Amino acid sequence: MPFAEPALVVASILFLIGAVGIVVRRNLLFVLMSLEVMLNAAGLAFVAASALHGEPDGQIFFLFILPVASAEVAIGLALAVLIYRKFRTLDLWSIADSAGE
Amino acid sequence: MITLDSAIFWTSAVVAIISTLSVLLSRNPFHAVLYLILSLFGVAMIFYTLGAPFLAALEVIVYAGAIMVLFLFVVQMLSPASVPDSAADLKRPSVGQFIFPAGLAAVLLTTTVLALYRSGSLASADDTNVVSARELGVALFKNHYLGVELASLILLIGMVGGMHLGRAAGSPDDAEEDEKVAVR
Amino acid sequence: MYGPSFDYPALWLIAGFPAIAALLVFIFSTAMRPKTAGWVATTGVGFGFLWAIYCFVAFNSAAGEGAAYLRQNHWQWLDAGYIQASAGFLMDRVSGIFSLIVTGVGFLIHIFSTAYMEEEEGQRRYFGYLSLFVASMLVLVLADNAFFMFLGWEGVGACSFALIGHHYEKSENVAAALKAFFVTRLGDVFLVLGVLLLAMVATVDFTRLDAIAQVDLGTVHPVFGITNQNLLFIAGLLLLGGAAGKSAQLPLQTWLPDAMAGPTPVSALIHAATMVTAGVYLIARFHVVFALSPQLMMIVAAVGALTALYGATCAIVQSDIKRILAFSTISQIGYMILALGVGAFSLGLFHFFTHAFFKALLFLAAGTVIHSLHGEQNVFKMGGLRRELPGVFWATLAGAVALAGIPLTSGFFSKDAILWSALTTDRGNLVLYGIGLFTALLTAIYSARFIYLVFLGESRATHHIHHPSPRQTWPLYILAFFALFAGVLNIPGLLHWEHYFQPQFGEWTAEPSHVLSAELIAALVSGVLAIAGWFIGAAVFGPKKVDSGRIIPEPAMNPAAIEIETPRPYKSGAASFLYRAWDFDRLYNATIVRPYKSIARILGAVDEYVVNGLFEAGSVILQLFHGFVVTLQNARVGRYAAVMLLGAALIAVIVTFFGTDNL
Amino acid sequence: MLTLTLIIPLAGVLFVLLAGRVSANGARVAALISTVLSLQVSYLLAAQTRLSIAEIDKLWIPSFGVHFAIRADWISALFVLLTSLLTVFAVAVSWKEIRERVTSFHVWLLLLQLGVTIVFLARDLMLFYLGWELMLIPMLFIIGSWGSGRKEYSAFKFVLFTFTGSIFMLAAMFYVYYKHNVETGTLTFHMDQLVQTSLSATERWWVFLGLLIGFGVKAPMVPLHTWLIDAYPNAPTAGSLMLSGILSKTGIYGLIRIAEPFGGEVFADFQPLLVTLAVVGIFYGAWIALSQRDIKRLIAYASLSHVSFILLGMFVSSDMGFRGGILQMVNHGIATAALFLIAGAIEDRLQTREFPSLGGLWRHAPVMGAFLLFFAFASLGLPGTGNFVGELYIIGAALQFHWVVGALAALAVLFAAIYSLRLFTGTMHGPEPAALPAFSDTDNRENLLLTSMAALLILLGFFPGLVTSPINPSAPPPAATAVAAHQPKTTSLLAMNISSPETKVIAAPAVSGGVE
Amino acid sequence: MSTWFNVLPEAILSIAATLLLIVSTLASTPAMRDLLRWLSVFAVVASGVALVYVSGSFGLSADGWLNATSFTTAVALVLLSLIGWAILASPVPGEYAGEWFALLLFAALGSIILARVANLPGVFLGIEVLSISLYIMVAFRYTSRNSLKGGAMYLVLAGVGSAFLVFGMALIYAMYGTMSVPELAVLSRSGALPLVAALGYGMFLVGVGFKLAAVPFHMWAPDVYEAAPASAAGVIASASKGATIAALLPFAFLLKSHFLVIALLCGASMIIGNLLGLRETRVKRILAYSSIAHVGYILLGFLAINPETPLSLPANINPDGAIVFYIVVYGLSALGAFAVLGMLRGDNIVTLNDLHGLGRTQPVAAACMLVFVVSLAGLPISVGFWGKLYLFSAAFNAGLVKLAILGLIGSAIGLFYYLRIIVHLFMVSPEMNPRGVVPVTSGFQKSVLVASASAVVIFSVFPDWLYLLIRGFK
Repeated sequence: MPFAEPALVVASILFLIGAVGIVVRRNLLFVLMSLEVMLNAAGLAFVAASALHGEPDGQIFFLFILPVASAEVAIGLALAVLIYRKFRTLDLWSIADSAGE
Repeated sequence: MITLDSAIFWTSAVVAIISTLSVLLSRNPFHAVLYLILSLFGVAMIFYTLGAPFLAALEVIVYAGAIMVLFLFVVQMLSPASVPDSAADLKRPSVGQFIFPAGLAAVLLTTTVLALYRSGSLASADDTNVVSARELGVALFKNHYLGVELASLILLIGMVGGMHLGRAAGSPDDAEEDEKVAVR
Repeated sequence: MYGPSFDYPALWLIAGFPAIAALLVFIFSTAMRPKTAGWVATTGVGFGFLWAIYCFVAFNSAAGEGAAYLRQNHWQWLDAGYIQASAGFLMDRVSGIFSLIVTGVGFLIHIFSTAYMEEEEGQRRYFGYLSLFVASMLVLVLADNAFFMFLGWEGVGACSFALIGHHYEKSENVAAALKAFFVTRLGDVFLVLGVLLLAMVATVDFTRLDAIAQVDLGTVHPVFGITNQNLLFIAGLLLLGGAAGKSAQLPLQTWLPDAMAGPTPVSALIHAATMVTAGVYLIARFHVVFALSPQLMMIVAAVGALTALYGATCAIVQSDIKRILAFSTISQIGYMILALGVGAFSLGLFHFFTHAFFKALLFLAAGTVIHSLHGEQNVFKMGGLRRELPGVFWATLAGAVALAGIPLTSGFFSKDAILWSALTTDRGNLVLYGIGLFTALLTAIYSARFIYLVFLGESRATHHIHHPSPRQTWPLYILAFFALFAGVLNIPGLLHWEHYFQPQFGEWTAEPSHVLSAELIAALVSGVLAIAGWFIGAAVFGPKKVDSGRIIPEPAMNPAAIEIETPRPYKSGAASFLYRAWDFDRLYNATIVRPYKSIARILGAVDEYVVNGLFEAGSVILQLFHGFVVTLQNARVGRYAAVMLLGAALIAVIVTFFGTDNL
Repeated sequence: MLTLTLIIPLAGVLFVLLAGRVSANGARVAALISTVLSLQVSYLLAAQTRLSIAEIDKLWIPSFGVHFAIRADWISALFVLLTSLLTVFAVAVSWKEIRERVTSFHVWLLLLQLGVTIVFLARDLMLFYLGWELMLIPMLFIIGSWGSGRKEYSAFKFVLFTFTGSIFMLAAMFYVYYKHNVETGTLTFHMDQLVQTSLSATERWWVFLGLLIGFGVKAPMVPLHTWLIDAYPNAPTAGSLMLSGILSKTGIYGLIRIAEPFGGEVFADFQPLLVTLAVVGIFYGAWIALSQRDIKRLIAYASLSHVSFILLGMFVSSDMGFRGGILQMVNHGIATAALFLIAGAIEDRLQTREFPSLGGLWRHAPVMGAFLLFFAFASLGLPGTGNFVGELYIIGAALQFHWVVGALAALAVLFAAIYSLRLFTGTMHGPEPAALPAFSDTDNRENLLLTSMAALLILLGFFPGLVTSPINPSAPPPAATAVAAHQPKTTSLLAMNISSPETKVIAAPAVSGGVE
Repeated sequence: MSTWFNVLPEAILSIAATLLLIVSTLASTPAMRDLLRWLSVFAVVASGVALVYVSGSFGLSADGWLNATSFTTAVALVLLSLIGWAILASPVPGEYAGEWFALLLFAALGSIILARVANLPGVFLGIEVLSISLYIMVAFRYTSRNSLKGGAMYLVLAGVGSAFLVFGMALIYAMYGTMSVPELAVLSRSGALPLVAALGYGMFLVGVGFKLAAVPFHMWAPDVYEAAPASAAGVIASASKGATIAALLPFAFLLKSHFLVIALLCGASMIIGNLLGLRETRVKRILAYSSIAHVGYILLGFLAINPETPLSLPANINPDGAIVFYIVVYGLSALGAFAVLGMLRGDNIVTLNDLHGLGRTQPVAAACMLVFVVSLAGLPISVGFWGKLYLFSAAFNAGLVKLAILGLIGSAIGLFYYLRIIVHLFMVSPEMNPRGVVPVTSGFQKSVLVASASAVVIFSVFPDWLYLLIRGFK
């Protein structure tokens, strides 16, 4: 059953929701989550694409996305913790406006 | 005609989209994480309908199971509960903030949909053939060993990063940290 | 072969001696004692004089063998296209006379200066420029082509600038010097253009000027698209302009009265020997060009006559002793130009010859007077000097009568001959003659006025008298002698002078009628007129006519605007008008000087704010753009992501709607 | 000879750096030695080029076809000579004026000389361009670090203007290069090949325009001159000396040696515009100069006027004008240098350049006054100085071009008189300003410099042939055959045939004639 | 010999990096840390040798992941040498030097993969290896708030970028069902591009554009450059850009379909990049803006590539060669400039005022800076000028006159801020320096600087030598 194209549409919808989230949310945690959503949506797109062609390559690509996503999250969250320590907030705007050093 | 698969697909798609939206809109990180987990479940179901059961499992285990839990830990650690929901960064973004990005997103979406359906040149397999874990493994390790290596390296780098940045958690004293991490 | 030899001495030395002297003075100026400087300069000019005599004699002997000129051509100086000029010297009748006068009178003036300048500051500078002045004048008159002549021509201007501004501490002197230089420079512009035109059409080699007569007047000149005739006419006008500039003829005469700012001997040099006569020399030199076109001669004559009248009218009311003489110079030069204009070239030179003596004499005398009165220049504050300075008085009297043209003085012969030609040559006419006569009358009047106010009557002077040294008086006596008797060279009937110049001006001279009776009558008329004028002057300004109460203020010069700003010194407006030299200065200031300055200021502002502003504006615009693009850079992840999203959307739109296989 | 003119400055740089380690004076002496050496060399070079062209041509950057091609015909050699001469002057005037970071100053100065020399010698467009840009950085430093007033601003303005202009120039050069490559398939920047490129009229039009802008900025040609008004006054004396004396000449040199050959026939289309601009420039500069309060600004505008005069001579496209222009370039180089030297000396003594606080200096400094008077007369074109000859030629050529142009050019001489004497009387004449500090006359060093400059001007005034006679009548010379044709069979610059009068004296002809 | 062998260079780097991590725990004294530096340099050299060794011996290898033509080898070697230079020049007094060098090695690994990779996941993974190690390097000095700021920003935005990259790849894959670049090239050249693929490539370009910091994906550059340690910033500017370009080169076939898009990126970068720098007072940001502009120039060269012919390094005006040449030129200059800044101050923010009087207190460093800046500005006769000339003439030959003119205008604007750096370096007295900078430079770093500066000078006089050098890699 041809779910591939609808799946691609769904993927792009998720992807864009993630993008919008990154634009509009100020809290670092939320931004990271949106990032996850985007990567995940990209993965979904790949799986759908592989479903189109009925071969495993797309799914394999998803397997490559996974570690990337987790690595990014690991570093991102570590940064979040540090930033919270230094700035007492996760608000990216106020962080941006606050002085360096 | 509505088959079981299509029902599953559409419901899970709707679930995924709505829950992702509510991640975007929620004000409490806890809820956000939970919504995200929900949307991941939805995506996993879609994987299933797309004939990638193994990936569906991975999605649940790795994403929902590992990454999101990591999120939860951090959320708890930073305990934004102490922070009132009314904190500037947790407020739900106003509609005005949405207009511009949402507009752009709409543009992108329309172009994508146009591309997908106008050209219709996509070769769609009439029937989804399920890729078993075995085939996947074979393909992965036969053709893409380099990718696997790189992926593992990426995880290693991530680990290094986590460790390095995590060090800070230990030491309250910045001064001595400073010259430890000194680099120009 | 005629190299510089005993027979044909090196001409360049005539100018060379003064030049070398000047060079010595300049180079060792700091080492030299002022006195020494004076003597070095004087010696240089003296040698120049002797050498000039030697050369002149040598030339005459050659002329006896039928040669028209001596020429020594040293090297090719200018060599480009039609500008071909050698650095060469030429001695013929005209330049011979001129070089004699320049060196001779110059020598006397130098001697005079050694005494006159004794107490002054900056003697070295003074003498250096003085003999350089003489040297340049000699180059002017001895050059063998117009371009080389121009070297001397400009050198004269430069030295006059330095000398007029000798007392540079006072702004008005500086202003006067600048005025002299600029006005004459304007003339030089015309001269350059004229010379270039001539060079383009024919030649400016003085030995080949007859070639100008051979030019086919009918043909159209390729460059200018007008016939050679008109071209030569224009060239002549331009030359006249140059002459007017240097010789202080209308309308470029305004600089001369102010040139009084310099020390008096300088004025003597400028007026008698060197600078102002350059114009006369120029026209005499290029007589061919002028003689070719009657209209041109007419214009020249008119300029001369009018200037003569102008100078006389102004001189008659002046109060400053030197201004009187200055205006008289203008007037007398006018006579010379008139003479040239009516085609009596040799007579023009003759008047130059005589004038040189009596004018130098008068100026030096004036200098002595001023000197002895400690710088007093207002004739109404003098008087009765006859008792104090008898020698000076008699000498001055000689000069004055010569200037007035009292019969049997040199001035009489020269002036009368000019008037006669103005009447009888085919170029002359009654109007010119009339003007000349009237001017002669005025001349006599102000000469008398000069004598009476300065020397006769009771003393109105406040200072005690400072007696001149023999070095000041002897030159006066010598000059007085010539002033009285130089006329014999051209006694009507004998006319050595005119015959002497016959080969030079030859066919170009417009012959006056030589009916002796008529000529004698004319001479009688002018003589009587002169005497009458003298008596009128005596009657008006004679003893007990001028009370010390009625004193005319001396002109106060306003350095900012180079013009005479005086209250109306006389009750009659006309007199004041004449006193202010017909208000030429005001006219020029209003029409030329002030507009020029204001335009300069405006242009300056334009360059500052408009032209430069354009480029500044460019940078401002760039910075505006910068500000525009940089405002987005506010470290906010959300906004950055939004821009990325925008880019992505743009790309998507382009790809989708502008086609993919574009370009 | 040829390579030495380039090597000596380079070696000089190292020499100065080493000597600078010893002492400041060491650097000065080293710089002086190297400049005097290159003066000697370029003198010999010039003497040689009176007979034959010196040339070197090596492939330098094959991948671009950039040649190390330098050629010295008379004109190039002349300007190289002028360059090295003025560099000697520059070192000498900086002797006391430059007190800090002496070493680097002289290093930059020598680099500047190198760049200019390359420009005057290069026969390869890219090499020319490199030399052209090589002048930028040194000048930036010389103005920016040792200047006065708004020095950084001026330095910036200079560099940005020149660089922007040179971009147009480069674009034009590159286009020809490209076309030549398309035509012949060979990559070369060598002029002799590139001039043979066949370009359509419109192409030539654009190429010429690009080159014109590039060179016009440097010259400078009105209205591209505004950098000059800041750069000249605010540079140190040596800087303004080099700027006005040489760098402006590079622009003109480029116009006659590069722009005109490439412009070819389209030059005729530009000629009216260019002549107009030149005339406008003459009066513009002369007029504004009068309204200046700052003596150096006055000199700057005067220099603008003179440069426009030179350009006029170049643009009327006649042999006479060309000779006048070349001669005038030399004269202007020397005269303006001298004026800047004196102005710098005054500023150095009084710390001011404004007329209101100047005047009556002659009493204190008669010698300086005499020199200033001389050079003022020189700059107003008094006969006896080379300037007169140059201007006379140019006026004569302009008169042949069109009588109006000629008349205006002649009138400009009057204007020149006005501002020049304003400069002199404003400083030396008139009453002294209140509170004039002790003012010392020129010292021996300055006297020596000024005397030599004056001597040069007078020499050129009486023997202009020294400069002009070797110029090939077919001016401006197409590079290849430049100056190959001229006669003098001696290798001394002073080979004017100044013959004693005897040679010119011939037997007295008939009565009409005269004894010659 | 199995095609496994072709992975040797990457293998060497990754093993060396892992070893380094282990050894670094033992390295306690500065001396031993210097040992680590040399170890990593050795690793780089070794993998370079390996590269040369395996070059050309295989076509596509590692099952279509890598290829080893002489061109890719040359590019990879260029990138390696840049990072090797960074390792030599980066001053790491701190205790965690081992990690730093390890991260640099990982970055090197990512770069050479990008230089050699031949399929989509390879591109993705290479970019990730590179950028994840860069995140950590940017935030390495976690005690400074600035680093954290910049690190977080870089992480998030780079994540977005790679998300776009992947999504684009997904669409491409959905269209063609293959991930091998050569096959894609063949498929895409045949006829007009279907919309899906076009869109996919578009998003792919978004991701690449982000890594390149091409306008409009440039916003992050100034903040991140400023936050990062100078040497990290140098690597971001030089090696990571070069690697991304290298990854883009095989996609030259896009020029047929996406010319307009790339042209826009190029033009905008050249103009806006230079405009942004115009009045900036913080030096690192200035360099960031200049890097944006330089990406524009490089893209100009990329646009000039003829999609039909294979990549090569011929002698004359040729876009591919010009791009590689420029990567070297720009990389050298940028690394050098950042290295000077790195010596200048401990903290991140260096304003123009901090440069005051450097010309007198630290003539050597200042002179080097002068060389680098002049080369960046592309003033003759610097090697930067030659590089630009190569690029522009290539573009001109390809008929991109308008863009070339735009580039000229851009560089004219750019000259302004480069000049400002020079002026502040040399023409202001040390007293004017607000923070009284006394630069701390070890003799070693100084010598490295001088070496690279003199390299720049030499290549400026004889640009062909650099060319021969690059082509010599085979």
